[in-house]
Amino acid sequence: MFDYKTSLGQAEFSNPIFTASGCAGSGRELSQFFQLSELGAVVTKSIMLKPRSGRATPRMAETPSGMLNSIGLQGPGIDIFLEKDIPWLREQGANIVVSIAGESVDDYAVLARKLRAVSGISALEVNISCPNVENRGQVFACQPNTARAAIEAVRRNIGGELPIIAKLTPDVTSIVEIAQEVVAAGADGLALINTVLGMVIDTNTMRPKLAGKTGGLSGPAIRPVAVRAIYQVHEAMPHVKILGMGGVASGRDAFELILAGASAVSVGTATFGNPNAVMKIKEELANELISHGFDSLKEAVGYAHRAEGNLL
Amino acid sequence: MFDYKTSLGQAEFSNPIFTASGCAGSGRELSQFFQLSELGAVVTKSIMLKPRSGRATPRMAETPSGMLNSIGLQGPGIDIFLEKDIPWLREQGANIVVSIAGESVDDYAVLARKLRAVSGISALEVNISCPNVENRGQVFACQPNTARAAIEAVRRNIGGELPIIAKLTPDVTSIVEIAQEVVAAGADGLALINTVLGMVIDTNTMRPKLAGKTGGLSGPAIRPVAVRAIYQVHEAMPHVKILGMGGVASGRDAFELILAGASAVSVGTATFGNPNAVMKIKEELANELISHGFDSLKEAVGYAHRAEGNLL
Amino acid sequence: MIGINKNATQIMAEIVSNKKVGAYNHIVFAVGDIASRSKPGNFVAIAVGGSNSAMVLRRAFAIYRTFDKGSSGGLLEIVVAPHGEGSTWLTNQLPGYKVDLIAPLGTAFGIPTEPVRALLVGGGYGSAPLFGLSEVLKNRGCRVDMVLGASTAMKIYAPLDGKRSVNSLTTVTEDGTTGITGKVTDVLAEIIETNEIDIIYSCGPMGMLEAINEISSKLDVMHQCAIEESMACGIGVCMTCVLPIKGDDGQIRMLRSCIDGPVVDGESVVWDSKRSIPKGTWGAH
Amino acid sequence: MIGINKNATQIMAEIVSNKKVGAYNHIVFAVGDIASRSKPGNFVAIAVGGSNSAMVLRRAFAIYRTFDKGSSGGLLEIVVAPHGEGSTWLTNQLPGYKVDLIAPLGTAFGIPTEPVRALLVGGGYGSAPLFGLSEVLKNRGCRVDMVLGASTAMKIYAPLDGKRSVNSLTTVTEDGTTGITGKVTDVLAEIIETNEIDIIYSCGPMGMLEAINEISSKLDVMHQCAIEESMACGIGVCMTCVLPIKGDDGQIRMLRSCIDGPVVDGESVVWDSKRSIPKGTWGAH
Ligand SMILES: Cc1cc2nc3c(=O)[nH]c(=O)nc-3n(C[C@H](O)[C@H](O)[C@H](O)COP(=O)(O)OP(=O)(O)OC[C@H]3O[C@@H](n4cnc5c(N)ncnc54)[C@H](O)[C@@H]3O)c2cc1C
Ligand SMILES: Cc1cc2nc3c(=O)[nH]c(=O)nc-3n(C[C@H](O)[C@H](O)[C@H](O)COP(=O)(O)OP(=O)(O)OC[C@H]3O[C@@H](n4cnc5c(N)ncnc54)[C@H](O)[C@@H]3O)c2cc1C
Ligand SMILES: Cc1cc2nc3c(=O)[nH]c(=O)nc-3n(C[C@H](O)[C@H](O)[C@H](O)COP(=O)(O)O)c2cc1C
Ligand SMILES: Cc1cc2nc3c(=O)[nH]c(=O)nc-3n(C[C@H](O)[C@H](O)[C@H](O)COP(=O)(O)O)c2cc1C
Ligand code: FES
Ligand code: FES
Repeated sequence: MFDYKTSLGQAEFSNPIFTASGCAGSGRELSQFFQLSELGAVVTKSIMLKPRSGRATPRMAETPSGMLNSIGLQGPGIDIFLEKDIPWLREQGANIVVSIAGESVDDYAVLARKLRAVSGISALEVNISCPNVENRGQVFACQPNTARAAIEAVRRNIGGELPIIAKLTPDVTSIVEIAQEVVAAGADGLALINTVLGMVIDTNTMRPKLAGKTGGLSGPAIRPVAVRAIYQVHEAMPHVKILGMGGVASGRDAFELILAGASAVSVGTATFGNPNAVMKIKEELANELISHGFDSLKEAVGYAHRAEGNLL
Repeated sequence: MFDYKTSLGQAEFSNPIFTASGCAGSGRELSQFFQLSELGAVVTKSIMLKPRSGRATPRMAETPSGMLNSIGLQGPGIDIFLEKDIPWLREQGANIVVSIAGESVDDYAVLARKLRAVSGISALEVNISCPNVENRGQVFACQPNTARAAIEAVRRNIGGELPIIAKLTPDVTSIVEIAQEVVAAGADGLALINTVLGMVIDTNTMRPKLAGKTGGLSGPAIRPVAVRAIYQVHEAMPHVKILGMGGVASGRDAFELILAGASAVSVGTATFGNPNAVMKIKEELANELISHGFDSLKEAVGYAHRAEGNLL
Repeated sequence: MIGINKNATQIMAEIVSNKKVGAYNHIVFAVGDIASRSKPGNFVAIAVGGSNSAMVLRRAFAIYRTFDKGSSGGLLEIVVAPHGEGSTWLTNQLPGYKVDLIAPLGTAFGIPTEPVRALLVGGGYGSAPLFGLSEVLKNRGCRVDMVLGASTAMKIYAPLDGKRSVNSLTTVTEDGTTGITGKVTDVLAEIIETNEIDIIYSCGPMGMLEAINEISSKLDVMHQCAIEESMACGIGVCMTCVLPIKGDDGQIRMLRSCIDGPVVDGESVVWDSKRSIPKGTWGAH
Repeated sequence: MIGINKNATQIMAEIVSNKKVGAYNHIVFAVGDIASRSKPGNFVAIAVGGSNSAMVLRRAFAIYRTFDKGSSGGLLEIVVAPHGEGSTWLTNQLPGYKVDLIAPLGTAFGIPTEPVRALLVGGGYGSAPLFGLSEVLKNRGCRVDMVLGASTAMKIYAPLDGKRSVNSLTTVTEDGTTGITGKVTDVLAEIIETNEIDIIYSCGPMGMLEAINEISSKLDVMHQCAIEESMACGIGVCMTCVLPIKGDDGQIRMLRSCIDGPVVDGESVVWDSKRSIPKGTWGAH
C-alpha cells in the first residue's frame, strides 16, 4: 500500500496537499466543491489581531502565467476568527493550519497567546513575509534580525506543542540566511515561498494597475523561483521540514517541489482557475509517485538532491 | 513629427529598442532577418577577459511564460571580440553597446582599459549580475560593496566619454540600495533587470534539469518583477537613465517599462520565439506612444509616476 | 454564509452555437441541470485559452438566458464582448468545443412578491441578464419598461424576442446611430415619472450604475444593480473583487462582489470609492 | 560565419494536411519558395500554442520532404511525435490553420560528388529526413541501404514511396512487433561489411547516434549524423544547443547544433559529455 502521509514538526497529515494561505477563503466557499477533510490541511488566510479592510481596489492584475494581488490581509481579526471559522472547520473534520500575521513583534506574541489554548489546530504558519502591508520596509522576513524577532515572539508564547512554520519571502538576497535565522529562533518548519513583489502598469490609464501600486506575483510564472528556494534551503538544512508552494497547478508540479525538498505542498492561485484543483493535484501527485516507483511520499522528499548515479 | 530618439548618459540612440545582452548572438545571426542599423542599439553578449566554454548542457528549460538558462557566459574573450565582432557590427552601421562581465574587480578594470580606446562604441553595459557564473556568492550586484567596487574599477579605467550602464539583478532585498550604490560609484545609467534565479526539476530523471542546477529565469513571466524594479529605482532616482528589460514581447510591454521609468528597452527571450520581435516591438511601441498622444518617447518616460489626476 | 454557491457546479460545457450579433457574440452552452438552477443576475465563470494558456484566471459573464430541457438538455446563453485576450478567445471557439464552466454563481435580482412597475436599464452587453429578468417579472404580472444604452448602435444588444418581452423599449446611443442621442441617464427621470416606476434594475459599466443610482436616490425609487468588478476566482476565495457596501447596521464593509453580488442594492454601495477605502469602513486603518 | 542561415525566412505557413501515421503525425505546410531552398538535413522551427500560449520557445523538426512547385506552391513536410505539450499541440492543428515557421535552418547532409554505397540509419521519427536524402543520393547514382529502428512497430516511420526509394530496407524493433528483434546497432556491422558501405548517414536519439559512431569508427566508415539538442531559438542566438565538437585543429569547442549542426561529422563529436564540459575544451576552466 502506498503511504501518502506526511508530517511537519510533530503534526501528522493524511496527505501532502494543502490549500495556500489566502487562497481558500474561510473554507466554506470550497466546501461546495469537495470535502475539506480530504485535504492534507486547510491553511487559513493570515489572520491579524484586529479586523482589517484590506487594500483598496483594483487589487489584482492577471500576468503571463500568473497574477498580481494586493489584498492587504483583509480579515475579521483573531477573535471573530476563533469564534466563527475555527469551530466550523473543526466540524468539517478538516485538518487546520492557522496562518498569522502581525504588524509588530508584539502582535505576533499576542496572536500566539490567543492560539495556544485553541484545540483542533495542527500547526501555525507564521506569515512574516506578506509584501502587501502598507510599509514595504516593515516586511519581517526581509531582514535576519526582524525575522528572528517575530519567530522568537511566537515561540515564547505558543507553548510546547504546536509546530511553528515560518513563511518566507523570496525577495531577499539570501533566503538560506533568513531560513537559518528563523530555525535558530525556534521555527519547526518553513513555508516557501510567498509571492514575489511585482507591478503591472495599465497602459490605458498609464498608471500602476493596482491601487496599492505593487503586489505579490503568484502562479506558474514563479514556480522556478519556488523550486530554487526550496532546493537551496533543503540543501542547507535537510532536516528542516518544508511546506512548499508557488505555482503548483498539477501533480507534476507538486512532485517537482517535493523532489526539491518539500514535505507538503500548498496550492494557491491554481484554485482560482479551478476550484477542484487541490483534489485533482492530490490524485495526480499520488499517481506520479507510484508510477515513479515510490512506496511512500516521504521517500520522494528531496530526492533531486541524491548523489549522481543514485537511482531509485 | 513623432520624436523616437532617446539617450543614456551622453549616448544618443535613434530609437529605444535594443537587443538584450546574450540574446542576439554576435549580431550576424539576426542580420539575416533585418538590418541591425534599424535597432536603437545592439547590446553584445557579455564579454569576459578570456575565452570561455560556458556551462555544460542541458543549459535551458522552458517554464510557464518563460525560460531558464545557464549559458555561463560562453564567448571568445575580449581580444577576439574586439578583432572580429566589433568591426563587423560597425560595418553594419549598428549602434553598439558592449556588455562586459568579470570574475574579479581587476577583470573589470582590465576590460575597461581594453575598451577605452575602441571607437564606434556608444556605451558600456557592465554586467555585475549574471547569476550563472560558478559561485553564486560571487555575484557582484548582490552586495552594495562588491557592486560598488566593480563599477568604480570601470569608472577609473574607462576615461571620460563612454557612458557606463550598470546591470543589476532583482535577486536582492533592496534593488534601490544597490542602484544608489552603483550610481554613487560612477554609473551613468542602470540596466534593469537581469534574470531571476530559478530551478526546474525534470520529473523524469528526478534531478535538476540544467547541468548547472540553477539558471536565470527570463521572459514574460518576470515582466511584473522588471516593472516593479524599474518603477522603484526611477522613483528613488528620477534623473538616472534606465535601460529596461524583462519579458518584453510586444509594443504594449515596452510601453509598460517606459511608463515605469525606462528610457530604452532591451528585448531578450522574445527574440528566441520570433527573430523579428525587435522590429515588431519597435513599430508597435511607436504606435502605442502616438495613439496615447505623445509627441516624443521622452515625454512618456516615467509617466506612470505623475501626480494623481494629472493626465496628458 | 454556509451554503455559499450551493447551486454551483463545475462542468465541461459544450458550445452549441456561437454567433456574432452586432459587436458581441451570442454563445449557447449545453449545461444540463445547471440551467434549471440559474436565476436572472447569476453569472458563469469560464476558463479561457485552452490547456497551455498563459491566462490562469477565469472570466465572468452574466447569464443571458437559460432553457431548462431536463437534466440532459439544459442550455445556458451568454453575450460576450471581445474585450481583451480571454474574452476574444472565447468568441473564437467553435460549436463542439468544450469549455470549463462554473455556474450558477453570485446573487440574483430580487423579485418582488407583488406586481410592480419595473424599469430595466442596461448599458452595452449589460442588457443581457435583463431579458431573462423581464420574463420573470412579466410572469409575476409586473409592467416592464426597458432602456438600453451604448456608445453606438452595434453595441446595443436587443434581440427580437427580447424586445417582445417588455412593455416599452427605449434605446439611447452616444453617437445617435440608433434611438435617442445621449446617455441612458438623460431619459430616466422622465420614464420614471411618466410610468410611475417602483423599482429600477440595472446592469452595465460602473459609471452608469452610479449615475443611475443618483437619479433613483433623488427620486426615491428602489434600485438593484449588477456590478462588475475585476474577479480572479468568481467563487469567493480570492478577495480581489471587493467593494465597499453599507450594511443595514450602517457599517461599511469590503464585500465580495462575486458572493454578495453581483446584484446589490444600489443604495448600499459606497460609490466613487475607486482606488481608496472609504473612511469608516470596517477594519480600515 | 557571415551569411548564417542566409536561406532562412520566417513565414505564416498554412497546414495543408495533417494525418496520423502510426505513432506520428505527418504534416504538410504550404511554404512557397522555402521548399526550393531546403536540403535534406535542414530543419524548421515552429512557434507553438497560439497567441496566448505559455510556451515562449519554438520547436524544431527535421524536414521530411519538400515539393517545389514554384514560388506559389512549394510544400514542406514534417513528421511529428507528440512528445510534450508543444509537439502535441502541433499534431492537433487542423488543415487551414497557419503556423509561424522559420526554414530552412541548420546544416544539410553532405552529398558525395562520386557515387558511393550509403547506409542510412534512422531511429523513430529520425527516419524522416533520410528519405529525402535517399532520393538525392539515388539521383547521384549511389546505392542506398536503409536500417530503421524503434521500440515498437508503431514507431517505425517508413511510408511506401519512401521504401521504394531505397535499395534495401531493414527494420528492427525492440519488442519484435516488426522486422528483426533488437536494436539497429545489432545489424549494422553485417550490412556494412556485406554491402561494402562507404558512408553512414544517421538520425535518431543521441544514444543511438553514439552507438552507431562506435561501429563506424571501428570499421573505419564515414559517419554523418543529425543530432538533436534542446533548442530555444533554432537560429543561433541563444547558445543553449551547444555540444562539444573537435575541430580539424584538434581543439574541442562548444558549437551550436542549430548552426554548426544538426548534421555533423560523427567523428568530430565528443560523445558522452552530457552534463559536463570535456577536458581541454576551448575556454574551459
Ligand atoms: C459579474 C460579471 C458579469 C459580466 N458579464 C459580462 C457579460 O455578460 N458579457 C461580457 O462581455 N463581459 C462580461 N463581464 C466582463 C468580462 O468578465 C470581462 O470583459 C472579461 O473578464 C475580460 O477578460 P479579457 O481576458 O478579455 O480581458 P483582460 O482585460 O485581459 O482580463 C484580464 C483580467 O482581468 C479580469 N477582468 C478584466 N475586465 C474585467 C471585468 N470587466 N470584470 C471582471 N473581470 C475583469 C479578467 O477576469 C482577467 O483576469 C462580466 C464581468 C463580471 C464580473
Ligand atoms: C534538429 C532537430 C530536429 C528534430 N526533428 C524532429 C522531428 O522530425 N520530429 C519530431 O517529432 N521531433 C523532432 N525533434 C524533437 C522536437 O523538437 C521535440 O520533440 C519538441 O521540441 C518537444 O517539444 P514539446 O513541447 O512537445 O516538449 P517539451 O519537453 O515540453 O519541450 C520543452 C522545451 O524543450 C525543448 N525540447 C524538448 N525536447 C527537445 C528535443 N528533443 N530537441 C530539441 N528541443 C527539445 C523544446 O523546444 C521546448 O523548448 C527535433 C529536434 C531537433 C533539435
Ligand atoms: C489572492 C492571494 C492572497 C494571499 N494571501 C496570503 C495570506 O493571507 N497569507 C500568506 O501567507 N500568503 C498569502 N498569499 C500567498 C500564497 O499563500 C502563496 O504563498 C503564493 O500565492 C504562492 O503560491 P501559488 O502560486 O500557488 O498561489 C496569497 C496569495 C494570493 C494569490
Ligand atoms: C540565453 C540568455 C543569455 C543571456 N546572457 C546574458 C549575458 O551574457 N549578459 C547579460 O547581462 N545578460 C544576459 N541575459 C539576460 C538578458 O540580457 C535579460 O536581462 C533577461 O533575459 C531579461 O530579459 P528578457 O525577459 O527579455 O529575456 C541572458 C538571457 C538569456 C535568456
Ligand atoms: S472573485 Fe475571488 S473572491 Fe470574488
Ligand atoms: S538553439 Fe539557440 S543557439 Fe542554437
